[in-house]
Amino acid sequence: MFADIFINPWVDMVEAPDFLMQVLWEGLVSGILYALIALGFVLIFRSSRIFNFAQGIMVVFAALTLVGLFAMGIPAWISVGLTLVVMFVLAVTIERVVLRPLVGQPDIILFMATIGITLFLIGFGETIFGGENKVMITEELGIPTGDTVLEPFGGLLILQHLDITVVVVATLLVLALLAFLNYTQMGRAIRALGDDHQAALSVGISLQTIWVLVWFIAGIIALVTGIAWGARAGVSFALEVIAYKALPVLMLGGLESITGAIVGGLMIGILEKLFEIYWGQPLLGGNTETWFAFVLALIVLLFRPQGLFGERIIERV
Amino acid sequence: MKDTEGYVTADGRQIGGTLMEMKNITLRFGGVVAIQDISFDIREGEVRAIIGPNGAGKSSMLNVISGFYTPSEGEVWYKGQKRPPMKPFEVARQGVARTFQNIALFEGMTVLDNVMTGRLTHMTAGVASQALWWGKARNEEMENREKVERVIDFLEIQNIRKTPVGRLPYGLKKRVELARALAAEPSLLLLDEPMAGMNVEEKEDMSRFVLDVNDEFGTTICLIEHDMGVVMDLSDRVVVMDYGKKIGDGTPEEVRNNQDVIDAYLGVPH
Amino acid sequence: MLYRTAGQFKTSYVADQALFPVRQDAFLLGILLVFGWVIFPLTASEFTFQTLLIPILIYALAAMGLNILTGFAGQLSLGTGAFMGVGAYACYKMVTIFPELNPIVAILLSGFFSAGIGVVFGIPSLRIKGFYLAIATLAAQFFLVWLFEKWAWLYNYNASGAIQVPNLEMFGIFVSGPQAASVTEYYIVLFVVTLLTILCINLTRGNLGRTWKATRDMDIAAELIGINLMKSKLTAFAISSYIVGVAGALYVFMWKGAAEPNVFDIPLSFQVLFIAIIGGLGSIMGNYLGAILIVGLPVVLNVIAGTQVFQMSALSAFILIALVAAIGFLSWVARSGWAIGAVIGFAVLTLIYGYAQTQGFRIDSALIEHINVMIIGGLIIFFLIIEPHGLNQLWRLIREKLIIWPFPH
Amino acid sequence: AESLYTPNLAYRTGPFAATGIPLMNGQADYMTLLNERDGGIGGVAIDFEECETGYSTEKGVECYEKTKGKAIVTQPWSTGITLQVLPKTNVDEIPILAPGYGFSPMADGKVFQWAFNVPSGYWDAADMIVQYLEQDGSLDGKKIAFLHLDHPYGKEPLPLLEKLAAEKGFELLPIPVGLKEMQNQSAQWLQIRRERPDNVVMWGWGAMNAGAITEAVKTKYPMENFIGVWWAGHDADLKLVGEEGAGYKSISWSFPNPEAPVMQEIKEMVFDAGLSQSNEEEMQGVFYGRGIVMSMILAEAIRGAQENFGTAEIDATQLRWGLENLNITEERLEELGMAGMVPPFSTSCANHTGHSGGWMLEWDGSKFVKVSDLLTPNVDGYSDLIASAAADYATANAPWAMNEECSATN
Amino acid sequence: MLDAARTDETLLEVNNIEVIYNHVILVLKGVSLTVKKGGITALLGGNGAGKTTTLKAISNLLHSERGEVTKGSILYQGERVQDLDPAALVKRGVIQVMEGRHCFAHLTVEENLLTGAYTRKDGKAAIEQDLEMVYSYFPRLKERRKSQAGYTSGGEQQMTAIGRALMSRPETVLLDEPSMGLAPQLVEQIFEIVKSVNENEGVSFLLAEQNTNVALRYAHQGYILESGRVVMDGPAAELRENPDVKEFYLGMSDDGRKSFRDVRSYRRRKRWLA
Ligand SMILES: Nc1ncnc2c1ncn2[C@@H]1O[C@H](COP(=O)(O)OP(=O)(O)OP(=O)(O)O)[C@@H](O)[C@H]1O
Ligand SMILES: Nc1ncnc2c1ncn2[C@@H]1O[C@H](COP(=O)(O)OP(=O)(O)OP(=O)(O)O)[C@@H](O)[C@H]1O
Ligand SMILES: [Mg+2]
Ligand SMILES: [Mg+2]
Repeated sequence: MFADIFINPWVDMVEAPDFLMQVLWEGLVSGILYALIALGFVLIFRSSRIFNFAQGIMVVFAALTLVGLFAMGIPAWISVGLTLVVMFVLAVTIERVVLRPLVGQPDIILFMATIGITLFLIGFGETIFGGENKVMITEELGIPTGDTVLEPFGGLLILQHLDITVVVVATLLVLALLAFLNYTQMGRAIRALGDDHQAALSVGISLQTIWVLVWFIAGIIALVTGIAWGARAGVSFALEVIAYKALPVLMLGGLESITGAIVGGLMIGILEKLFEIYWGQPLLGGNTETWFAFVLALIVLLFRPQGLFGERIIERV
Repeated sequence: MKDTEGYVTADGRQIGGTLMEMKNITLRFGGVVAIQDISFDIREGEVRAIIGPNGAGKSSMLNVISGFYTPSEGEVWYKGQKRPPMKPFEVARQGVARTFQNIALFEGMTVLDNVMTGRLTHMTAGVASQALWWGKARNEEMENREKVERVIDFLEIQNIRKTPVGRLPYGLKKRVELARALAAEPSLLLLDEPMAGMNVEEKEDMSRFVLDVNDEFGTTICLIEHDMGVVMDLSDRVVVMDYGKKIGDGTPEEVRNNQDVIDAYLGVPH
Repeated sequence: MLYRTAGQFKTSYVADQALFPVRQDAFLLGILLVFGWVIFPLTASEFTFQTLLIPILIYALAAMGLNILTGFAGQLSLGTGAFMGVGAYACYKMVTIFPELNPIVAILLSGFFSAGIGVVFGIPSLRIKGFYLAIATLAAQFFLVWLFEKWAWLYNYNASGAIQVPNLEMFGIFVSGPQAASVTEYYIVLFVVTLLTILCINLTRGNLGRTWKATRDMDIAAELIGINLMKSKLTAFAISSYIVGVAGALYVFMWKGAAEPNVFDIPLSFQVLFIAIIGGLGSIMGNYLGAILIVGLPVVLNVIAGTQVFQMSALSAFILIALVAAIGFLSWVARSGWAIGAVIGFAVLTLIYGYAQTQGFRIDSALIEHINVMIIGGLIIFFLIIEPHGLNQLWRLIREKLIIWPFPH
Repeated sequence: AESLYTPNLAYRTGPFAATGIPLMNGQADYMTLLNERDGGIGGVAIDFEECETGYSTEKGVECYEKTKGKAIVTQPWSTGITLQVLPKTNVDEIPILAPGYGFSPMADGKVFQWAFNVPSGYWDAADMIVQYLEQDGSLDGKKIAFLHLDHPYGKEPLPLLEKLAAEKGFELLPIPVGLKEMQNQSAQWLQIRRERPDNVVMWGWGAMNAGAITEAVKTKYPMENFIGVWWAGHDADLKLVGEEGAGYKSISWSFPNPEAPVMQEIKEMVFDAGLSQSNEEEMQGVFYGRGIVMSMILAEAIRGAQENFGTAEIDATQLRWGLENLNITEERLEELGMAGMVPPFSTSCANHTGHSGGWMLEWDGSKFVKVSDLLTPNVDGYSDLIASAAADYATANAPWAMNEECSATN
Repeated sequence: MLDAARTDETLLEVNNIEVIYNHVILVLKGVSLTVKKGGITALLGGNGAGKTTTLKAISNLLHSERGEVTKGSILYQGERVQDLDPAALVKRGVIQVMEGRHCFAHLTVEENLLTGAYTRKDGKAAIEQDLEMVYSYFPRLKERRKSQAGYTSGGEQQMTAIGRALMSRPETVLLDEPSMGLAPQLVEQIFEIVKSVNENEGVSFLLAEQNTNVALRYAHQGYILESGRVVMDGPAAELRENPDVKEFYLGMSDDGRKSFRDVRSYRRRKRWLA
């Protein structure tokens, strides 16, 4: 028993380094994918303290819109453009119908409202697009498919071109967001808004504009995420559950932090894969990925209640 | 250095021995030194004021006394004993009650419930008794309710008893906060700017409350206030802080004429 | 003037602490109790028992448990489903290990297991707050459901991995399992729910309730006035999980009859959270209102969708009256043009749909379901906007208005 | 009644809708055909109403309660819902028709007098898959991974597979896929890569299948060693990977035959008349065809009952007789214009499954083709298992009404 | 005192407004007032009189507290502004400093100040210059510029909030209780700053204050609010001399100021309205 827990896994890792590398790579890619969803959350949370549960369904919605438009015979890139328009309209609608009347309400109420949005979008999306699984238009968008096979240590390491693309795109997206938040007037306003709605209003920061903007950016991120996930597993409403995976990522990284989303995503992606492969499957009957991330996040939070990169919780009287 | 005898105030009240003593307190937050090597004592029955410019560390000092901050260095002596590191709620249970600079009432509860929370430390009924609303829980509730009603009466907030505090104007909230602290029947009452945001008339009322508490219940009071009129009139002794250091300590008269204090805080002799 | 409080003076604290200081409230409650204990059981059909009465009570109970934790003590929990699961599995194990155990006792005991687990997962709340705390409850949620799946002992090594409620007797009557009559199950549920509701009301209006509320409203201040936060939070976790666990046991034993692990997964937690929030955080009665809305509405919508609206003139008249009432009510209470518009829009759509039905138009069940989901999502938003503090607050507002009626202020 | 009410607890929404829709369409279209062409069965129209469950057990039970008053049959459409309504139907006396799913021991008609999982159950499927694998030589010492949904459905065949593993000497490696991990199976496939099993057998549903198939392609697992149960043989899932999926197999008790006369009739009288929710592509697929077979089984049972009892308006008990006395022969299939779409089978009072057997289908890159002769399960090998599991169930649910008149032989 | 700075041009006009919170709580029962361009107008009154509510009604911040203006009108430079959103109002030059130091806790002091310039389009240099100006008014802020505002003391937060408002180069500032919780020196200093901004930059102020004494010394015009109604108004100098004001707001009786210790009986507040 002792050996199974503390020794054998390490031996396994050393004995098959190519396999370990594959595990790490898969972990990295899933981590990036989790982080992508988490990014959308973070942005919205930052600007409004809204814990946007609808991010997951926005991913599905964006991907379905894209595929649906393409199926109507519209060229791929024009479909992307039109999807962005749809996401913008969605942002405006959400701001107008849901957020504006709820300004200043407690966090949990807004959280609940986003669950309402989620349900609405599920019903609405299924009405329009139907429940069938759809194929993401990967090739039409010029996203490389196929793979590169490396042979480190005489073993086998398969790198999907799609995954490499995702990693690159995600990195660029994060850098852009970081620059936007920290070095622009708008970015500062977004952060201010997160601290105190009333005060932000009083200095002339327009909630409406910023919220629409932020939700639109979250929509763009959702589209990127949707393409990435859809290319791997097809596009259907079942994708919605991956939103849950973003929650521990967020908490681990810190709800307000872009860097946190990425670091948290990578940590969780890689560690949960390692745990599942080397401990979970042999010892616990597998499928530990359903909870590992949450427990990991919980343990980290016990030491840093605001997550790794979250804003320190200011407690004063 | 301890004279347990106490002293007699200008208006003839007898002040007792040392109730609380702060010895060489230093408090740091990362690089910021909020309090630097401050010592002073609070005697039984007196009204002790802490004054000083904004950011001097007054509230921090109050937080040290009530256990919210643990001093980086120094000791706190209470009722003749050195206080070990303890949680704020344990400090409160030793008879230290307080109000807050930025009102900290329980916004979702009514005034009555808020004041009742002040009596929590005096109530001990078990969960079962409470769930059945029978026996000890019920009796306790009634007894304490009566005490609370007396405080409510004293502070003249009867008519808003059942109002949720979220709806109250600022001044009344301050009064409710005082009521909550009083309900605990503390031996030491800490007031952080109890009269901020009030007009003269209301300050007069509040002053009366403070003095009456001190008179009637013999409660020791330590207060922070920026209104010099109030401080000079109400307090028996005053500590003056500036940039975390103590720059003066003494009767209002002495402090008023202390050149350091004038330079740092008062501006012109008052 | 209907709701006059004038002339009802309190002369003692005891009277003032009474549960229903206003006579009209006590009267209303009496009516509700008569309906619950006598009229419904006598008149309800099997379908009503199984899809409305029993689930509404059980969900209301679960929401009440959650409300203790989230609404009163301010600790957000997204793990209700799993704690219900703990109650259900505990009850299942108890009745299979001790077949002689009285089912009601077993149900009431099973809550203690979830209370224990609840406290364990509540410990992080001492350090972790707000949404971050949700992670602790989510960890419980996912871990426990995984455990229900993996730990075969829990489901007695059934091939299907599901727990199946055996037929249990009490005084010669089947009270659970397929042989039990719905009305028996209903009475048991009603009994347990009534009992726990009374206990909850007492707890929340007393000392513990104040401790919780203080912790919720401002934990730092609470600690500084002498509240032991650890005790306050952990009792909230324990009592909340107890109630939730009992609700879970009822859920499986008195309603579903069987359950597989993923029944207790996060959608259930959300369902209960909806009820608690729509009903009103920090209220007891709200849970019932919320359950009626969230559980009852889809059923009613489905029934309406399946009936030929215009052939049933009574129903269409009812819709019209409800429409007028709703508009009048909203303009009176909420003064929100937005809300009134939404109601009119909804009613118009219903009427169009009804008309279309008479013309032979039938939409398929999937579309109805999609629309239902949309409507429920929309309603959640709608109610949050009308009154973020829930149906209970809405009711209070109506009361306040009734008290001053016919004067506007 | 002017119609026979045979509600279907369908799911066209939720995470499993993708696989549910073609099946529901097939079922509904066949009944529509009967109504349009023959005015129903025996002169009474069939009211094939759908009650939407979204694959949620809770909604399923609600649907059951809502429909059970008038219904002569209930079609619960998910193993979870089946398990839940199974004890209720025994009290309410309504037959459950669960073609190709549900609880395998339901084959024991003596115990489960109201439940039918015709024409083949999950244990049949597992047995046939093992038989097929054996065709290439003994399984002794081989390793077979069992990739399954971590859900009652996915665990259904485990008892039988374990038994077969012991008998035939292969190593069984169960690999669960969580409901939330359906689309993210890289850990499972890494495990498969590490363990290098000779075969992977999949019990997947909904989004899990597409996830597994794409992941298998990605990790370059040899497709020809990958076999799914009949619910894991959906054309749309394979179209995701197209050519790269060639070689993937799925056992099936049905086979689409777009040329069959019945298909032509549906096309003309239902689809072209705008009475169908399906589309041309879907109608070519395995699942749509299977839906048609399912409705055919129900229709045949109704017809049999009508003839036996001499009344067109049969009730639930009479339908149970019909379901217990199905006899679908080659000739009958020919008459129905459905030759080759399902193997012939018959049921009896004691045998509620029929154990029709099935074919191994293989994805050739664009569609499924038959690659085996008719395989028939070796039911004798596990009739004990069926009987004991059924008996356990009855004990656990005592008092449990049984059909004592049946002799226990299958 | 400063009557010279007064003009007769009306900048802001509030006509008979009524405000209801939460659909039922009537707080303002018909308040009217005018703010003259270039003047300092004080809004006085006890706790809960409705000062904050009046200011929020003007700056349109009531909405998020579930309050609404149900009657009356608010005109800024002759235009109805009730239906504008707060941001639009800031663009027109009306900015509010809220009661209770609403700072952005996680932003540094300097970032807080910079958010004040959010609506400005006149370039970095000008903003930089104004930042220096604010620092020259409040040197303490310069020392703490890099700390997160949440960790600064109450007084520092108050200065940050006022400085932030000035950063928007406003035309009119609505100041809610600027003196609350400030050291006496600082109170004078802040009013001096108000005065100099008013005189040098021509900014008009509407300030709600409890500290009647100071307020009336610096204001040109005053309004006294009680229970949601204006009970008295007039030039500040006149109000200062009014015996009622003297007694109830300035704490002076005929024989001068009394010690707080000597007020042996509770004052019964005189009600202008029953
Ligand atoms: N938790 C904390 N973390 C970091 N710095 C702190 C913290 N608490 C207080 N400080 C700093 O300590 C100093 C003293 O603060 P304190 O609140 O005690 O001042 P004060 O004397 O009460 O001032 P005021 O009269 O304005 O309320 C301030 O500079 C403040 O920024
Ligand atoms: N959000 C709210 N909901 C309900 N009532 C409110 C709300 N805000 C204020 N009130 C009520 O409105 C009245 C006026 O409050 P307001 O804050 O405007 O007074 P004020 O004159 O600014 O007092 P103070 O000097 O204490 O700040 C008070 O009686 C208060 O109870
Ligand atoms: Mg302070
Ligand atoms: Mg105010």
